[in-house]
Amino acid sequence: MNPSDQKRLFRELIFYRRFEDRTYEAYMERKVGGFLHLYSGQEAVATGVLEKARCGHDYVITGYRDHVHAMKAGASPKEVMAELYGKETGSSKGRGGSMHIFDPTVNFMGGYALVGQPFPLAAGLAMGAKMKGTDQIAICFLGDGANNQGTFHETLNMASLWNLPVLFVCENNLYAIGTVIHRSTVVQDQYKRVSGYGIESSQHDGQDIDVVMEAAEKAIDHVRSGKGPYFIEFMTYRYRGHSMSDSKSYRSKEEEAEWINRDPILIYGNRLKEAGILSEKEIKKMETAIDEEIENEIIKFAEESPEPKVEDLSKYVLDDNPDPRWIGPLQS
Amino acid sequence: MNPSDQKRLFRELIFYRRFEDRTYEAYMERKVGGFLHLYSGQEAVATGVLEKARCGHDYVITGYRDHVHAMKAGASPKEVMAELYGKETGSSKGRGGSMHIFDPTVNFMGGYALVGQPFPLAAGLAMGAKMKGTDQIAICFLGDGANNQGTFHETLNMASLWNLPVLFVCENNLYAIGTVIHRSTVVQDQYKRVSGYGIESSQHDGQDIDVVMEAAEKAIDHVRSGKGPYFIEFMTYRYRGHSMSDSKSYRSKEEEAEWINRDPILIYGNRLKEAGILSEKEIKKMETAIDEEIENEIIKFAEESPEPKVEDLSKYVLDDNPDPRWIGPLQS
Amino acid sequence: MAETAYWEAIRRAHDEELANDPMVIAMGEDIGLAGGTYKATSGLYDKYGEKRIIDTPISENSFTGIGIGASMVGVRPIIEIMSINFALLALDTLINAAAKIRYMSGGRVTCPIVMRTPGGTAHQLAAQHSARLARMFMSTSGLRVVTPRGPLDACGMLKSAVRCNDPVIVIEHEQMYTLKENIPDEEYFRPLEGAEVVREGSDITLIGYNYSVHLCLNAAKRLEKDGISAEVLDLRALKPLDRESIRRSVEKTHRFLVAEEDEASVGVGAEIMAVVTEDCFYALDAQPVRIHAADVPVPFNRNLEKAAIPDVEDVYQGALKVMGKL
Amino acid sequence: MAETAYWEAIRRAHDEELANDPMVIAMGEDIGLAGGTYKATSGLYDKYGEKRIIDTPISENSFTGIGIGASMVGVRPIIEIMSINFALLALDTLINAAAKIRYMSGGRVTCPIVMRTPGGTAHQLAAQHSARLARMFMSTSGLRVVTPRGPLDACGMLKSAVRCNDPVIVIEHEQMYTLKENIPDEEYFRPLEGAEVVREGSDITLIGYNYSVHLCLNAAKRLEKDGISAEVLDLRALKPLDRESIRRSVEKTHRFLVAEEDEASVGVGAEIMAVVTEDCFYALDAQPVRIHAADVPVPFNRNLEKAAIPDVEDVYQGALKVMGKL
Ligand SMILES: Cc1ncc(C[n+]2csc(CCOP(=O)(O)OP(=O)(O)O)c2C)c(N)n1
Ligand SMILES: Cc1ncc(C[n+]2csc(CCOP(=O)(O)OP(=O)(O)O)c2C)c(N)n1
Ligand SMILES: [Mg+2]
Ligand SMILES: [Mg+2]
Repeated sequence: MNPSDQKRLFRELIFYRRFEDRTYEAYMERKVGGFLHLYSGQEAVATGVLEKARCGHDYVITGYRDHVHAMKAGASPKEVMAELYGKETGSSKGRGGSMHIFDPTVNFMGGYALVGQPFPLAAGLAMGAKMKGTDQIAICFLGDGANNQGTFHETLNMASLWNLPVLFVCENNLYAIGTVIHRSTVVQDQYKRVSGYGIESSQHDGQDIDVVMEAAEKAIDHVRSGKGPYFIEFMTYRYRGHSMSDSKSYRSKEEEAEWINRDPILIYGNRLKEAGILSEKEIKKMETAIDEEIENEIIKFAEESPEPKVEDLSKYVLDDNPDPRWIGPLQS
Repeated sequence: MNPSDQKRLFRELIFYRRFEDRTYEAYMERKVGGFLHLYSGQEAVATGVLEKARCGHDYVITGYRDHVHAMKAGASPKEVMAELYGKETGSSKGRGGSMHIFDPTVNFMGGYALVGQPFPLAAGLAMGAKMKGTDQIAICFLGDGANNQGTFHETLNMASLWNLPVLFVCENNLYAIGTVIHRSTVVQDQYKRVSGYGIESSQHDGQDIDVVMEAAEKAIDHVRSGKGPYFIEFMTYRYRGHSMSDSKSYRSKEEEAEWINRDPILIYGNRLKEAGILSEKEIKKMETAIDEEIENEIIKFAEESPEPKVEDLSKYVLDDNPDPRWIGPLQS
Repeated sequence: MAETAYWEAIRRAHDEELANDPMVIAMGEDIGLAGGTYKATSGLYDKYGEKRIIDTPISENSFTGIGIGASMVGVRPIIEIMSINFALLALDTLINAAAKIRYMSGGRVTCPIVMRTPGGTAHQLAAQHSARLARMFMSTSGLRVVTPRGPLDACGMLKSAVRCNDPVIVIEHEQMYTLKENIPDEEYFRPLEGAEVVREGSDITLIGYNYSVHLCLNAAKRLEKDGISAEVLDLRALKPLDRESIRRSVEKTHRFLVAEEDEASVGVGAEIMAVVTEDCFYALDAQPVRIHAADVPVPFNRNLEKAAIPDVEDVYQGALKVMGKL
Repeated sequence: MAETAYWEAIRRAHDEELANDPMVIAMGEDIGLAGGTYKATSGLYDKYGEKRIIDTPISENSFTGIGIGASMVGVRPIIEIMSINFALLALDTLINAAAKIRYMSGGRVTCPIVMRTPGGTAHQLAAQHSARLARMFMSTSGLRVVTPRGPLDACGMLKSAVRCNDPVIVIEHEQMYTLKENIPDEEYFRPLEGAEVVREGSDITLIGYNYSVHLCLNAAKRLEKDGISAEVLDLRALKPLDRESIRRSVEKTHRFLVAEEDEASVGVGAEIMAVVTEDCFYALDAQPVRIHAADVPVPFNRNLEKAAIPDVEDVYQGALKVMGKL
């Protein structure tokens, strides 16, 4: 990777962190409502994996913790923020909110709130790609907790059986809300759980974006070259509570401190600094520019955008412009 | 095993075969209605496993192909047949039918029609035993197809996590209705599919009852001694169609012939004959006695038993004699 | 026109739509090589191959979800759930996903799946194989629900369902697969909306859907002998519901009953009662009646089963009651 | 008597029943160590230990099934489903198993489970976290369904549910957990059957359940200022339904509306309309009204959400309409 890409990537990591921080503030100011699940701490996973995917071409799908995945996949940060604000200009026209970002123009196929539901949807996207004969793949990001849902088992068997081009990315952050993994799951190395499906898998550090990218590249090649699904696990950690009302009483300050030592921005920043690619000063400048962009463009856009019209309440339930040949009504 | 037990066991195998054959006739005579799934060909599995269990004490549960499991667990053949006839004297008072035999007096906890549903129910029975502090175990018999249901994955994880005394017996007869196993399942050795749950497992010939008993004894010891769940797979074959309306077009006559060569009654009968424990003449006598028993006692009982009363239609929906302290109605 | 069985009509719809659009696929348990439990997909595996006629493992929630995911990117899957009882396993992907994705994406992503499934009692299949459940789908916004009463609709509505951009639930019936009717030889479609007056009458409207339309038609014949002219209205589509046709008929006859094979509580019949109350309460000249199953899990025993499930006699008696002749 | 929040009332019921019977357990996601999403089980893990307060993996269908299996052999599980939306994943074990096992075993095996779950919209939780779904359980024979409107019932009905031998679904509401009410200090039970007149009136009956009872009570206060005396009936139990109390009230006021937070189609309100039509059609002096949500998946945007979900104003306007004042 050349230095300018490395800088860009580093900027992205900071951008995503600041974006989430600013979202948190907006929530505290009651500009953003509903459930809000922030991605801080895990940025290297989505950023690194999708750096190696063909964003806009490949299908991407995930759970409710979806802002960063959407943006790295190509969704406009303005539209994502506007969605959190529930505005008509939002990615989902204000109908979905934080947990349900959609941008089919870049093949970001949504965030879903039902744990485990994206597994089959992802395999379906892959089936669609295969039927169309494209070289698209589907990438499904989900947490460790999701793997206990029956859909994991059912889908992995079918994805393997039908040799679907789907990459399952497990973001193992050790917790499902307040339940630590060993209290919910016997085999805690998630990549070992797929041996019952004949699927290749591996486990990697999720805090070092270079490690993530290297592993993701191999996995993506595997899937794109028609060798079938792949399951890749990254060990990571979320800094904040599960959603906004979480006291994090279930984990220790020591554990948190350990992981903050392995912060993805810190790790990558140090590497770039050591290699002489970036200076502390440049980083500061970058941060300032990002904050300004977020404030003056993104937040401004979200704040100033119009609310959906109440008279449009019933739009988008069914096809709003259906073909009368199929729909009718029956003439008698 | 002493010769008299061996004879008894051999008689049981023949009895179950004849019972199912007679059921088939009753169905053809339209005395028995609904779906009817016969167990012929697989007798050594349920008979062998339950021979090593403590029937009446351990909990047993299975799918819709449940007549033999119920009887070996201790249910009266008369009541099972009466149930198939839909009579008030049936195991489920005529309300359940062939797929839903229940006899809680011997801890046979039912046959269920939803593929995969007995997995969690079985783990629950085991949880109950554990809570009561008894040395009971739960034994769950299901087919190969059932293992593709999400409940398999979800339940095995929890059963292992909570160290429940449950034995999962997989009767791998290679087909789920008309779909041969390799067309539905990537990892066809079912015992290999449980490695993701930290559960011990093994695979055995299901046609030789001595093999079944030896394997079952070990597995049951494992479970009863508190070492957690065990998953045991038996390779077997059903002779008849899945249910009554099945032409078996999906499998070859050669395949069927091969398996009939490995008939459990044939194998065990030959062994007993070779060991001089039984003669051909004794076997014939046994068969005649069984046929007479089935005709003169079992079928007769079923035929002569009364139908449920139509005015009892709404009995058994809810507790028919509830305690007004909890139920009310509210006095206002 | 050719006399065609219900299952053949479904197969024909599959065949035509598979031939018409390479993105149409069919999926479900035993639908391919084995030809389908009710033969509704027989022959298609040989004709279209295993890539398009997909035998699935016994994994209802996920194979439905795979169909939904595929539909989001242009595939048009016809998903068979072998029996509506098993659909309870797939309600997460059907209701939490398919029915809501269009809305929560602001109309940007659609899920044009078709789910076909037989609901209803057959003969002595007992409690776990006799669910009817149309009500559960009818109560879910974001779904279309249709209930073809015979081969004409079975073929024509399934074809429309495949073309339509919304998720469509097609509820068939185990006892209707062998029912015969003349249907056009040339390609035709039947719309997914609109109730249909299948028999004109002036004294009372008998409202049915799916199998119960036939109970109503037979009851109407008996009523005719008593000098009562019964109109029979087939709802055809449960969602969206054609309230206008219900109103029109009730305002004409001033009396109605609604007959269904399901239990009463929070059923389709309840909704029809409510709709009439809302739309034409003052047009009613008599207290209407619901004909429905007993509020019990379906019993295995044949007499109990018969007692639990409504038949022509029940509809006939219900109509007499509405007419004040009882 | 002590003022108690809804969540505290639930916790107290757990605590008393756990203390009373060693076979009572609680299970669900995050209910133990983490104390439960709505604190309804907080402190119990420390008191009763991990064998009886069981944190489960995210496996709704199977942990519900495990509870059901255990209940068949003497355990009394209180199963929490964190949100009713997730209950769709557990309908196979709940509806195909728990609701039917008693019947199909001829009464020989029972499933005395309690499933507690919050239904309803909170604030901007969007389509996949705002389901209400009481209707789906109310339409299932073999289940009991109750909807405590406040702390008194929340504690007293949960205790009854634990003692009762049938599967009981307790539907709570995300917006009610902090609601307060005085409840007795000594142990008490509230029955699982019977509607309750929570406000007497003579001109119109406002029928509600769960959260909508509060909408009705508030609307009744406003109506009083207009000189309209509204009776408010809390259904309390949706299944079995107390038809007698409905009849009694409607025969007294001759007018009613039914208010619920769910969509209209095949909803609880439809059933109430049908029940009144069947039981006291001729007592009605005016066309009744259903107050309900819009027929849309719940939108995220707060204005749209507000527009989709009925409020006190809607109930008030509805009542005026029934009274002919609109
Ligand atoms: C089907 C379902 N069950 C439960 C929940 C509640 N819930 C939301 S997130 C979550 C934990 C998921 O953990 P994990 O998959 O590890 O993802 P993470 O939040 O750690 O990224 C739970 C239990 C839900 N949303 N959907
Ligand atoms: C949930 C569910 N899906 C589908 C079916 C229809 N069905 C009944 S038996 C069966 C095959 C089961 O195969 P297997 O588990 O191998 O058992 P076997 O019949 O071979 O003993 C299927 C698909 C069902 N009863 N329940
Ligand atoms: Mg996690
Ligand atoms: Mg099998």
